[in-house]
Amino acid sequence: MEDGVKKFLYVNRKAPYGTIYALEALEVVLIGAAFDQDVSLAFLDDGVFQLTKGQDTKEIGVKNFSPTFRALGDYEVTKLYVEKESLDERGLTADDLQDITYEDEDDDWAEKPSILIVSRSEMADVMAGQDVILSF
Amino acid sequence: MEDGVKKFLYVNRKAPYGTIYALEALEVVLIGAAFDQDVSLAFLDDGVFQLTKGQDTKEIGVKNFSPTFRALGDYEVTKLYVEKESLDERGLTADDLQDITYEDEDDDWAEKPSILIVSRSEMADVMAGQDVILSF
Amino acid sequence: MATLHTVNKSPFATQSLLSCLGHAKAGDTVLLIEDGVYGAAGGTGLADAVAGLGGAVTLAVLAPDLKARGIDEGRLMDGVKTVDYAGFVDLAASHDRTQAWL
Amino acid sequence: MATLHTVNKSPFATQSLLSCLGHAKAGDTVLLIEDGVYGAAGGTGLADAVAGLGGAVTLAVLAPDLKARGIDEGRLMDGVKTVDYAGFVDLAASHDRTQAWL
Amino acid sequence: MKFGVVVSEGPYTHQASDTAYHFVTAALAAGHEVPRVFFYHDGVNVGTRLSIPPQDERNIQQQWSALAKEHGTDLVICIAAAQRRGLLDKNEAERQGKDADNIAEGFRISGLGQLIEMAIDADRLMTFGD
Amino acid sequence: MKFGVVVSEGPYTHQASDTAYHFVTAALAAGHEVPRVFFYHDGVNVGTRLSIPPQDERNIQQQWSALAKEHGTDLVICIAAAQRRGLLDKNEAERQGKDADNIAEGFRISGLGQLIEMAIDADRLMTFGD
Repeated sequence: MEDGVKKFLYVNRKAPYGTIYALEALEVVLIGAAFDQDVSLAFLDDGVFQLTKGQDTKEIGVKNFSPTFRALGDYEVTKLYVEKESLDERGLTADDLQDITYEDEDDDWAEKPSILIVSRSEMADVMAGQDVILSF
Repeated sequence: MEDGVKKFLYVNRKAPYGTIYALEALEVVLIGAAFDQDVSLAFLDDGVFQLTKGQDTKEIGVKNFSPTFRALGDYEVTKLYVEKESLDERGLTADDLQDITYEDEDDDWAEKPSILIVSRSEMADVMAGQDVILSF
Repeated sequence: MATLHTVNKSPFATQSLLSCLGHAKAGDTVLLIEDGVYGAAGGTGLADAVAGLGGAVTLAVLAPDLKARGIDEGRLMDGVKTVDYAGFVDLAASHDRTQAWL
Repeated sequence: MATLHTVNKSPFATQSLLSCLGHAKAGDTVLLIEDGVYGAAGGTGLADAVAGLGGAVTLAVLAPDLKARGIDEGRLMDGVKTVDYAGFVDLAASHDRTQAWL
Repeated sequence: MKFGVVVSEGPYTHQASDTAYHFVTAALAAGHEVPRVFFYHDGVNVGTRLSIPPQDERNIQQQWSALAKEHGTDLVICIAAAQRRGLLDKNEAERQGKDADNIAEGFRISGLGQLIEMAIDADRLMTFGD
Repeated sequence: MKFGVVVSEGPYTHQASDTAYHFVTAALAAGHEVPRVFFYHDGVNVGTRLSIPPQDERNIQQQWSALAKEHGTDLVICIAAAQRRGLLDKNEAERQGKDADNIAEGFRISGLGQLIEMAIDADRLMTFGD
């Protein structure tokens, strides 16, 4: 922790819509972005389902919050770690996920991907490098 | 279904105390006993943990409802089907469960065991023979 | 005398689908709803286990829950039927009893 | 820089314990609480998977939750530590961070 | 055909009460009867009139209250489950010395016997939970 | 050492709020500080004063209210989570045109920023949920 900035990791392990945890986690991330901490999001186990493309919730009558992930860059939330083994086990590839990008202010506002596909062992390293872990 | 009597099965698949489902299922069974239906209980998966001996909840500050299972005979609830495969997978045997008995009014009030250990396939037959299945 | 089983949990998170399939009988239907719909997709480690019971037990999935989660119907395992809420009602009416695997 | 992991679900019902063990690092402690305590008993199909990680990761279990569920301490796998609520607090204080596997 | 319906999880947190609502709506549209819905466990929380969901989300309590009004469906909240969780009607609040109540229009609080009666009376029993 | 605590499931239904309570009690007994407990998701339901658990069960709300009174712990209920689920204080009820409120003594309703502040301020963050 440097200069009072803590490393925050939001851990998402649950599928969207069946329960509210994914949506209410995102609400914390959006509020938390105002606090100038070092923020990362982790998606593993069923949490990877939160990021799939083409979600259409009209018929279940529940709000589709998946577009909000694409807005995270505007809140300077730019590190979304997604576990490769979790994708594999679920028959998913990176192509099944939404394109989520941010504009890098340190690189002439170049558009860069926010999603970082990592191995389980790299995910364990990401987790072990945090000051605060919020679990949903 | 004969003479308006339905076969009711209460299905218990969850462990006690971590969640309230086991306790609130038992509350339904006790009320339901007054309705003169043909009642059975099924314990499978983590539901078999509800019946273990020696539960002592003092330190977690939650009410120990396991003695209530032994009172079910007084409510004429005498068929508690317990799945053998579920016990095996959890390293349990019938000896790890409470003694639950009833007095058989059709056999000179002889004391008989209420717990019937059945195989998975027999449990499937029990389920398939019901009119109403209440899941907890 | 067939049963309509409903499963509403992801098979990657809980054991409910496996337990349900272990107790379903020939002629029964297993309907995947809510987070249960993830169990209907092919190409996963689970697909084999589910397919292994094929034939005798019909597998169905609630389409509104599939769409909500962005699962294309083309990804479903062979033989999985899709229904809408009206079809869910029809299944409940056409089976003799319903069992929810909560 | 070690982590205290908490797992509160039965390993027979959900994948939380397996996922936790797959992410725990040498020096970490995994504390089983609530329905998670069922994961600490020996003689089950799971015991091997848990024991396989032994050594590098310490496994601990909350004794009040064990007693509530009627699990005799004699049934615990070798090497599992028992703690009470005060011991839980000590573990949280002596590790650098806590991660709940909900 | 006559359906009995049990809702055993709370609103918003679990999808159960939504799925139950869509099922009941479809059953009624198909000409079936749904004389009663029984709210148990956290399902009792569906019946609070104090919820204020965001404008862009469905109002689950109001959906059920409107359905009861239109179709005469009896929405029963289990009293034992409700007392633990803080769901009260006016009578119960007075009887228990509580200074407020929170039950919504179209819902009523009653005992578990109503669940058993519903299961006896119905051709099919549906359970929506967690 | 300073602990921050999150409770994310409702009372009675899940053991989470009980475990959190025992943890906080033990932490305070060991001389640690617990300045704040944040109630999120269904955890907000811990803070209703309308619950009436059976005589032979613990009263979870009263346990927390007593703890707050004795130790000055700040019990914060998330406003967004509370609105969905029907937890209100007097001010919010008036502002929203609701005719009743149900929050218990010792609890207050505030925003998610209080969770982030707690996490920044605490040496360790504990989460009790489902």
